[in-house]
Amino acid sequence: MAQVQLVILFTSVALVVIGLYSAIFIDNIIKKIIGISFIEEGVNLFIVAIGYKAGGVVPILMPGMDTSWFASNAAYPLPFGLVLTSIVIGASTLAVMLALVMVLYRRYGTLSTKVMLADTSKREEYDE
Amino acid sequence: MKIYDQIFNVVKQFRKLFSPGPVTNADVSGSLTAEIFLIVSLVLSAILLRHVNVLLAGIVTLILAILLISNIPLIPKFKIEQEDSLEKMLFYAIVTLGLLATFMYWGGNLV
Amino acid sequence: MNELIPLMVIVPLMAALLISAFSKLNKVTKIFAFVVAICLPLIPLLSNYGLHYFGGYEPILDNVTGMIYHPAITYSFTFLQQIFIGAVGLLTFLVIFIYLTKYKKVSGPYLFLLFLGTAAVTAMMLTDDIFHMFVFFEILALAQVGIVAASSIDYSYEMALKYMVLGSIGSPMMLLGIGFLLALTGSVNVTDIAVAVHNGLVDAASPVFLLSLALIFFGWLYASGMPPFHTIKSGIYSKAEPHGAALLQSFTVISMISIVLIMFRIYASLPIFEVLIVFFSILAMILGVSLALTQTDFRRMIGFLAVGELGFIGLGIGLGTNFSITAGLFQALNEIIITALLFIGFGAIVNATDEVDTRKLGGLLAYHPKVAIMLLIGGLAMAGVPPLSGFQSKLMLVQASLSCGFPEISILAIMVSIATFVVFVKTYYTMFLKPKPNDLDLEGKEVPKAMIFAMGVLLIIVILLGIFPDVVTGGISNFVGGIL
Amino acid sequence: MLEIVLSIVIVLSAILALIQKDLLKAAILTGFAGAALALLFQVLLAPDVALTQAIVEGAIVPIFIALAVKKTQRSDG
Repeated sequence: MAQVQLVILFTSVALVVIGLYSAIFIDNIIKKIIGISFIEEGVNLFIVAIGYKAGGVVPILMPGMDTSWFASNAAYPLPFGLVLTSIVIGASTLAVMLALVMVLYRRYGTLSTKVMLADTSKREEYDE
Repeated sequence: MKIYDQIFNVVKQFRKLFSPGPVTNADVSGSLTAEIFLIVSLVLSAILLRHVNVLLAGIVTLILAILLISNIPLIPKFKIEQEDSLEKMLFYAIVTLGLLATFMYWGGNLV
Repeated sequence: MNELIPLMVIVPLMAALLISAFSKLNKVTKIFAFVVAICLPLIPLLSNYGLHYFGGYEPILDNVTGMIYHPAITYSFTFLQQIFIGAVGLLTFLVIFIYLTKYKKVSGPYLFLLFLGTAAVTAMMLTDDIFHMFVFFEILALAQVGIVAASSIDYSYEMALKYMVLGSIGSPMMLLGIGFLLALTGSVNVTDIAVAVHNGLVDAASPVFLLSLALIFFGWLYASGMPPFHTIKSGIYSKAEPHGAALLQSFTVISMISIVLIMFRIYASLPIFEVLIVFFSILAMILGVSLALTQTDFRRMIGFLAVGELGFIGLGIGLGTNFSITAGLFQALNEIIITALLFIGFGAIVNATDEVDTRKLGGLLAYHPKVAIMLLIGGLAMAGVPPLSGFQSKLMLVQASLSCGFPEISILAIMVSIATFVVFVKTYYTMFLKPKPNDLDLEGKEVPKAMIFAMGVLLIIVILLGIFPDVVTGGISNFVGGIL
Repeated sequence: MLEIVLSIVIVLSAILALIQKDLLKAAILTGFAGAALALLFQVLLAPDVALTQAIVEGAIVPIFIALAVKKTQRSDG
């Protein structure tokens, strides 16, 4: 029933809030990236919940199904298609971020954001 | 004489802004221009509030002008808040997101 | 010839994939990249205006409600798309030309990223489908990060990672806003959503609709580098190779106007929308220019100036009349070309001196007079000096804000122009006119010929647009009349 | 009922992943959250999304994170 969508809504809000919290307050860069990926998961969950229909069926037209019955009972498939793309994009973004972290770790020897991603504009000038 | 001393102190504080390295006269004049530009443009954009309420615009403009002028040099403070560290960027981004969402959800119809 | 419309995206995309697959063959890659780069500005010029439905699914008329639905991803190609895609295509051609002549051994992945970015902005400009735009927006972000990380400048990896982390907050928020719109209307086609909003099927005053505006707006701020993202945007410009930065800023401008036009079509009935855009544009102008005044690294300075100029585009769109939106879009076209000219010109100086700090430079006028003169004209165009193209668009913006009843905005725009002029003159003086420092060694270092050629081409466009602005503004005005 | 259990599992494992001192455990807990999310998608009538989610977020992403942890350092600090 509508209770399902309410539960999903709370879950996705919780995931987004966890992500935003970790973006500000967590110092370790790998954990920060894990936390930020939860934002994307929460958003995906919300979009899937849009297409959900209480008491409906999976939106695949099986042989032998009545078309008009199917049209009024199947879940709305458009959001599902969007989320498929979005999951893959999120994973590739995460992979690129982790690759950059691996390169930067070799230079700094630490995973702390305060050291690794601090202000660089002062450091690069007027040596030599 | 007092305002002259104040401006002189401002120029002294710019040295920290450009350290390490020398401070050239072009840089100092640029920073002074930025200082004046910042004050004038912020006060000028506060006048835009007159489309909401004339009295409010007058009060806000006066308070903003007094605050900004009594707090010079502004540019060093401004620059520290807008440096390249990820912490500050993330902080301001999320604060903006929170303000934007809160304002739009409850106050989007007021304008 | 409407078959050419999808080719505008497919050609650079296929070229990107083929180049990265066959990057071992150096000579073949070079010739292939050059041929594709020539094709990029030509395809939009040859194509006819029209619509393209992917898969051939034509719009469906619903007999019960009398409304038209668009089941296919739709590309619409009009005069506006033509000039902007043409401009980006030309810029891509020049950048790839500079890159191919600069290095003997070309890197396949770098060319892949350049073509991928071009394909992504082209699709964002053409598409009429808000989720399709989001997908290409994410691809564009990945391409931008790649271009920054591929440069050999110090601390470019740090800047790329910062941009990615901020982006992975900005773009899910935009996706959430798109999700709200999808929940309200059941469609991701912008035309369908706009029709639903205008016909009252969606309650325009409902908090969910307003929240979707807030979230998509936040994504737009990230895409365009308005505050609070102005530091990171200027940072990635300064950490990319100069020709890469010239392309990056054009990507930013195009993604900015394509998202804002979609937002305008959906949310124009809300008064708060225009207030938000004007507020953030004024903030971008003030912060961008005042920070540019205090920079000593001239690449960073141009980066902040580019962000400040974006405020003018936003201002034109935020005022909301036909004339002001035309002015804003014309300013966007000018900014793409002028900022690219400045990035390439200052990049030539970096090439010739290996130095980015203005305090260590001086007396370059005697060594590189051609670059100096072209940079001077470019800087004057950006500041808005007649008869160059920046003057025409800024004059239109000032007139538009005066006729809307906002004289303060006109004064502010003129002040920002003057401050831009100050920034430019200060940097120009310290780099070209002041006596040469003793420890600066300039002997035997030449500016690449390809960079001078690229600057010359861009300069001709700047002067032509300044003298004949009607060529562009008439067509843009017709387009704007269509969406108002 | 199932969706409530799954929601609690997702949120708990997300929070636990972020308070771990050992980054490898954090990676495994991320995979746990992803897999639970995949099951939740199945409950929400989206089997195709659930399949993709189970492969990408349940398997590939934790492996990426574990690889990154192996190349850098395992403890948080």
